[in-house]
Amino acid sequence: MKLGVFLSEYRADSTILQRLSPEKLGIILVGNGVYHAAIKEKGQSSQILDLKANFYALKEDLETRGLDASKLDSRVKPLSYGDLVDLIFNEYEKLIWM
Amino acid sequence: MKLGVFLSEYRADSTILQRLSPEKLGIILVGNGVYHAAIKEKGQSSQILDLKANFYALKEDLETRGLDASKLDSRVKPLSYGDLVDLIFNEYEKLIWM
Amino acid sequence: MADVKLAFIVSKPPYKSEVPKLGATHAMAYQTVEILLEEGDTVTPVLCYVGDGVLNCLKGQKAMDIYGITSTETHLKNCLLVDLDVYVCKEDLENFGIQEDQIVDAEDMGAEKKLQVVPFETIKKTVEEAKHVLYF
Amino acid sequence: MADVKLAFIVSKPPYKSEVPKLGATHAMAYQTVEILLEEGDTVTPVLCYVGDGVLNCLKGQKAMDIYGITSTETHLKNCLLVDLDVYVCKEDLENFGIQEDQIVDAEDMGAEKKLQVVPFETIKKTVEEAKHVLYF
Amino acid sequence: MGTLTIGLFSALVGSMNYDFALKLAEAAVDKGHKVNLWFSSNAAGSPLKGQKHLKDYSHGETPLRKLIEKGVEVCTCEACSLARGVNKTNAIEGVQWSAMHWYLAKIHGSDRVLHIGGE
Amino acid sequence: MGTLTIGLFSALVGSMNYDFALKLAEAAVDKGHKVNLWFSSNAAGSPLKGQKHLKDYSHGETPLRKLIEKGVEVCTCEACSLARGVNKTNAIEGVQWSAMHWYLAKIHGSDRVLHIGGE
Repeated sequence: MKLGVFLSEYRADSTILQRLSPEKLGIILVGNGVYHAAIKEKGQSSQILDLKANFYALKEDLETRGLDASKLDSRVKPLSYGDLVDLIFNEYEKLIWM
Repeated sequence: MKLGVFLSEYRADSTILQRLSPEKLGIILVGNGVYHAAIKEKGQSSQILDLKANFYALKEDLETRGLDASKLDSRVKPLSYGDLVDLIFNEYEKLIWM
Repeated sequence: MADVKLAFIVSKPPYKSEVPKLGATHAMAYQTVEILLEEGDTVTPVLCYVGDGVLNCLKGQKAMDIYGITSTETHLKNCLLVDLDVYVCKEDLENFGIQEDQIVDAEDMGAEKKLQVVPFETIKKTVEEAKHVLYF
Repeated sequence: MADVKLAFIVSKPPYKSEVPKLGATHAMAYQTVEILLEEGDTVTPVLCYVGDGVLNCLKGQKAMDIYGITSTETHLKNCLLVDLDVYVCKEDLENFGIQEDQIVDAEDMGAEKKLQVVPFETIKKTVEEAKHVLYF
Repeated sequence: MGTLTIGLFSALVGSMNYDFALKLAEAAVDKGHKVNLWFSSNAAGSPLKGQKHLKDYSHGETPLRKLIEKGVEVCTCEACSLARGVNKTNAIEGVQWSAMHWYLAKIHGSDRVLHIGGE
Repeated sequence: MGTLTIGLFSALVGSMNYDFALKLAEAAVDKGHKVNLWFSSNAAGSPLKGQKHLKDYSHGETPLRKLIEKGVEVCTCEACSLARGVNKTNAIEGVQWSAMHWYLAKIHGSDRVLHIGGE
């Protein structure tokens, strides 16, 4: 299963993702989910980034929040709305918004 | 400080309450906050109930959710909307909804 | 002519948000969708309660008496009456110590169908077999 | 003739909810409240950012360019321009590794007032001294 | 008898915070207290009149009109309502229209304030 | 080129999920895809016409009309809208009115479905 997950919150319960353990998992950080890509707490990156997945963060939502798209955690790839459309149609068959 | 806190969610970050540590703290469980009074996880009561506080749960919101107001954790006192009005005016000076 | 399988996953407790209720009502709509589809096309949703979502399934909800709105329990009964498959995650029920006799049934309305308490593995398989997932 | 002190506590990050923004705009309204009060009566809010709420204070927010809506940064600048006391919790900024030069100022608009980075103890005292608390 | 001001930020339908606020206001008025009710954020969409009372949904119009009759002062944030398409011509009669300072002024004269800021 | 159906449950103003959904719909249409947009829950309050465009608030009416012009099919849950006081006479023209099966029927014919159930 190729599952694309939109994570739109900073404090979200994402245990369902480990439980579903899809073969291919893409985590697309949007809305306040983008803090996972750009903010550390006590020097530690978000645990979300430890999941076995491809990570993306919406540039527009980073910039809205004063976060620098060029200074993300190295595991996260910034993308635009246009890139997101291609990602949805080309890489992932099922989508979840959480 | 006499602080009355309305807790309306089941998964809420309530660390602010420990940080504020008021002399008198009342925690009024309303909405989905009432699960703290009636539901255990892995046999354990909610950690909220370990705070040094007086606990109340709104009967109407318990019954709405199929929870039995007569089977609450012994630390929690069920009350009605009418009781709540008296509590607000007589027991607590400042109110927080979270 | 095709059947499209959908997984509806409800993960939030009832009432604090309209969303869990709408999981049930949107799934129920499968019953009338044929009027908008080509001959022979169908949609088959499976409604799955996981995590805190299993709290939707407690019986005895008095939302109508108290707040004048249809309870989530009534929506679940209606799901059973229209023969929808409704799964409730066994492990999550156990986590809350909820027994099977505490969850909604529609026996009083003459439904034979029941909520099906299933291991998460079954819900995972439902998601894998579905063409689309709707996460409530 | 009385002054009523209010503590506005913003604990949520910006944009995922309108609520944190409304903390700033409601606090700012103290400036015009006298038209509705008796002579000599005043309201004095202190706007406090704690927990994830300190993320509201990051500068460089491009909400207007991208989504066409006023940024939380702009609202904060307006608060400083109307001489409101705005506290940002020191411990919570440190938790996120946010430096003082990364938080909003209104120097470009000629404001002398700045966001005040204070220990939580100061915010606690603000809550204790306030007559009412508004938790956003 | 005291004065309670409730600030409500939640939408008419959804979280049931709206139902809570209206029930609390009624309980307080019935005990002889004075109640003020301020709508901002998504609650500012709720003064729209002509709400159809369907049993699957929380309903605001009827209880709100009843509260106003009982002397509860209800006011909506004008800008918040206008942005949502609600204006004086399509709104429930008796709801007041003002800016955020109305809320602060009512708070000034209140014994208790319950600010329901959740969405 | 594919078909994307977006189900949107969030209010016009607040979470910015609404802004996200409209921007994603536009980006998909501009790349030649077919897009369907379903409003339920608090999004069903958003077809109300006459929204004043104030810069402090998310605005839906203008971008929504533009999407409809570009061929996006937009439909609101009739019961959800009526409960909120929005009906065919005060709604934005071009928005369709139907029951929840509209959404399921569109999903049947879609390559991708993004169900934005958050509030």
